[in-house]
Amino acid sequence: MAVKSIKLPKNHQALSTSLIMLWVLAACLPGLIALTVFFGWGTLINIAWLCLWALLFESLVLILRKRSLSFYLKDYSALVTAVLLGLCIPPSSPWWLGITGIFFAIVIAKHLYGGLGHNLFNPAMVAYAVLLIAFPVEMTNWALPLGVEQNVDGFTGATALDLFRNERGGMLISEFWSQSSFFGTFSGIGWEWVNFGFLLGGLVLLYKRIIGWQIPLAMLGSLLLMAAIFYDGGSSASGGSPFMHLFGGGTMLGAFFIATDPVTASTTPKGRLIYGALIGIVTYVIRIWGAYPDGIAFAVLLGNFAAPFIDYYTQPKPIPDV
Amino acid sequence: MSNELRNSVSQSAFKLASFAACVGVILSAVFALSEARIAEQQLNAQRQAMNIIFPANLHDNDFINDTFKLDLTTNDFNQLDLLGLRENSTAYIARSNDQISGVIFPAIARDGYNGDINILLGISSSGSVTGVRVISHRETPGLGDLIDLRLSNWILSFNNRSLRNPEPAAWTVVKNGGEFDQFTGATITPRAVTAATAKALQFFELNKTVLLSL
Amino acid sequence: MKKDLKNISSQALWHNNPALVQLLGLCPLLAVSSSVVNAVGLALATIMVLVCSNLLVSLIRHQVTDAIRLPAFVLIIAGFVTCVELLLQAFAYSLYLSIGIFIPLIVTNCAILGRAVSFAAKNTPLISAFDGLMTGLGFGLVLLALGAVRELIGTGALFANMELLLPFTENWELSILPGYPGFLLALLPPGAFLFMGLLLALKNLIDKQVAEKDLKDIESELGSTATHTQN
Amino acid sequence: MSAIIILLISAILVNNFVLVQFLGLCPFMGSSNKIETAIGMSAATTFVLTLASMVSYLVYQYLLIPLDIAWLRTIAFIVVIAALVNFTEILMLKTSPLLHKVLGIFLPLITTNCAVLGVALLNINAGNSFVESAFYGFGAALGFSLVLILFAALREKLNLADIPAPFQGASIAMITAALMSLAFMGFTGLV
Repeated sequence: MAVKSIKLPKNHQALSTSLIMLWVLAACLPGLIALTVFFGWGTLINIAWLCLWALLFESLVLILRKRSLSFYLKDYSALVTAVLLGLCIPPSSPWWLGITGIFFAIVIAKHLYGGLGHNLFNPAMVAYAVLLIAFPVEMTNWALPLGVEQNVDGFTGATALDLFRNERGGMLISEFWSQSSFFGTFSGIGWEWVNFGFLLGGLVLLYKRIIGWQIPLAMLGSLLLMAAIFYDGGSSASGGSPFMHLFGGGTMLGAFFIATDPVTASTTPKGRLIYGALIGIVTYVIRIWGAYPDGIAFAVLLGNFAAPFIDYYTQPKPIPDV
Repeated sequence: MSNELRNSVSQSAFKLASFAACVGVILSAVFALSEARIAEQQLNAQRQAMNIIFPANLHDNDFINDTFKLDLTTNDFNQLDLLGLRENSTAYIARSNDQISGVIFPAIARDGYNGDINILLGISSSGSVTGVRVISHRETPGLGDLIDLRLSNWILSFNNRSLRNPEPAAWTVVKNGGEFDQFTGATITPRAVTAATAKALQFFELNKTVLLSL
Repeated sequence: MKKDLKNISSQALWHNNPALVQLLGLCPLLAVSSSVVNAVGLALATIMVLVCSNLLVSLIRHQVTDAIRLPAFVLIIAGFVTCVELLLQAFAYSLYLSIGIFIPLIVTNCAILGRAVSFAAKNTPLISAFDGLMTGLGFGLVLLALGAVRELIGTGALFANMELLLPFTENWELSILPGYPGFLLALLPPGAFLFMGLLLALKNLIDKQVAEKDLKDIESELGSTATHTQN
Repeated sequence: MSAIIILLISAILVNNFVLVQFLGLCPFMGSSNKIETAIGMSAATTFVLTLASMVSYLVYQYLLIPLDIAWLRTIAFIVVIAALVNFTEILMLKTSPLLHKVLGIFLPLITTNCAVLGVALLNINAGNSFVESAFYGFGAALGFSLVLILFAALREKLNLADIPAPFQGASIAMITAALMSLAFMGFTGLV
């Protein structure tokens, strides 16, 4: 039953799908600008490189499946996937990293399931998780943010969340904060503004009604709640401050651009709240207790995994006639 | 009818039991034939692992049978907590010409990225490391697991080191001003193993007289 | 007779392959296929159990009544598995350490019980043993293929540590792709599922190619299923 | 107490039986086509797995060890499991015919579920106590159930997808399991 209510934009409204995708791309701009300002041109180069390969792989699959190239390429969904992945991988990543990632996104996660509208898992996040597991060294090697001198504390490339997880030892939060030159006012230097940019873009998408409010609200809310519960004033055993979690790592990008993907998210209103909350909680759990510094990608994949089940039990009654 | 049924049931049961007995007999025969060899193989594997930690040219005894207990409940040793052990463990003595040439004992680095890292190390009577091996760990694949000799030679960098070589301040990873390499992308794991090795050396130093007169 | 043997072989190795078609024994297949040496070790163990159990089941097939069929067969299989376990410990201890827990699990490999019930219980000993051999080979070849692909893509090399199994293969390790950064995912659980999925697809593809010979037919068929789902 | 919770988290998420340890794959592929079937299978498996975990511990500690025949454990466990499944079926038929009607068809399948034998062996390898064994078995079953039921829901969605011909059927199910396993890798290091 649940499945029937999923929108299959491709079949019904090709034009507006492409328009939606263009809006999503536009909404990425503030965050992208912040990334470029703080971490250099790497992200832009990544995005261009990934877009090229995304179109190549997409065309290749379409040709193999004897589908119309122009019809499917026009919906820009491959470009959105490429841009989202480009925003997630480190600016200085080697050339083959992006190709491997976009291959998993476009070919495995999307087209093996029949293309846009059918994929069960968010392609960009599948690619990110594959890369993180297969190439953890390359994937955790970030460029230094603007304003942090090379070798200040001997760290040549880790994100603030990384440092928080790895280098804190038993310090009080305030102690660690003031000691590390990687932290700004309320989160990692640069990351505050990157997240702010994505928040801005997300609000535009909300305003244009391209995404619903339930998923971002539930996800950010549950993350905030978890962070608040385990912050306990910043003792040596606590997790990071709620602000650090909201404005650190990929939180805002995940909440507004990734978790809201209409194809892989839950489709019922109540289901979306549960789905968002699940992602927020799992993100926090992985960030604080797991082995990987940022849990957004895994949390979204687990959300995707649970979405059909959530839909199954949150179907509004009466069930519409099929 | 019921008689017949009972007959067939008892017949089946009898047949099954005789099958079981046959299987049992055959298996017992195979077991009897292989038992000695299995025990030998197990000992060999253990010996081989320990010979890597404590090279054969430094000892001439069979340390599998030359052991002592690291008992957490007694005060046999000074500062046994330096080893980070969670339960009573066995340690081994290496002898050369009936003189103790070193000891082999387990230790745990409790501050690994994902919890405990169990190591086994050999220390010669002069107080230098003869070898360290990671027995089990849960570090992140591709990052922290390079402490495993199968994946990198890093763990060999402790060979022939001692408490004064390098100086105590340098007994950590390069990133923290020490002498031992960290891995790209991972500091915690190598730092934890380095610290555990240094602490094990301290433990040896503190208990040298006891350990060398066992 | 000859035709029978040929039929058994082609069924077991391809058309009705226990791993690729019946999807039996997936647990050890996926768990142990991270390298060629593990794959070969488990394949040999499985073949040995299959041949022996098929032979014995066939020998005693007239004594076994319906009532005790399953328990008797399970007993026989478990017995041989224990034998293999003991022998492996005695003669290839380091291999035993690396594929350890999956040896006892051969007992629950449904392919073995399946062959005992559906074939060996109805056929003469020799042909049953042959069936066991072929079924085991069919399973083993899939295991080997998966192991080789995962080891090659995961590490860029093949046949590492073969000496664990056969002492004379000390220097068999082949670096196929020097300087390859390694693709850790292939060695981890997701990689096992992924490459198994791709292997299944490859078999489907080959079957289709063989059946239709004509690529065009396949594509038009693809097109029709696509419109079918859209409606 | 916290040790038990860690054991449960480990069995359910970090070392999930199906997605990480590859145990119980046959029923996972076989009975995940409908959510109702998956739930029935989960309930039956949870029951048998927990019970088998406890009984095999007792058999090992109080029968095999004293008799010095630990090497016969594979045979002993498979016999215990088969007997247990049989016994459960009879008991269910006597006490609750309804339950038997719902779960009965799954019970015979469980004998050849390698997760049951697997949990018995893993308990022994890990040196778990009786209580730990019981909880480990229960946790493993919960992990199996969680993944089975979620996968069943996913599969209903999959049935409507326009999957390329060679990948239809078992192939795409495997690839989906790969992506699920990928998601579960995120739990690495939790305990």
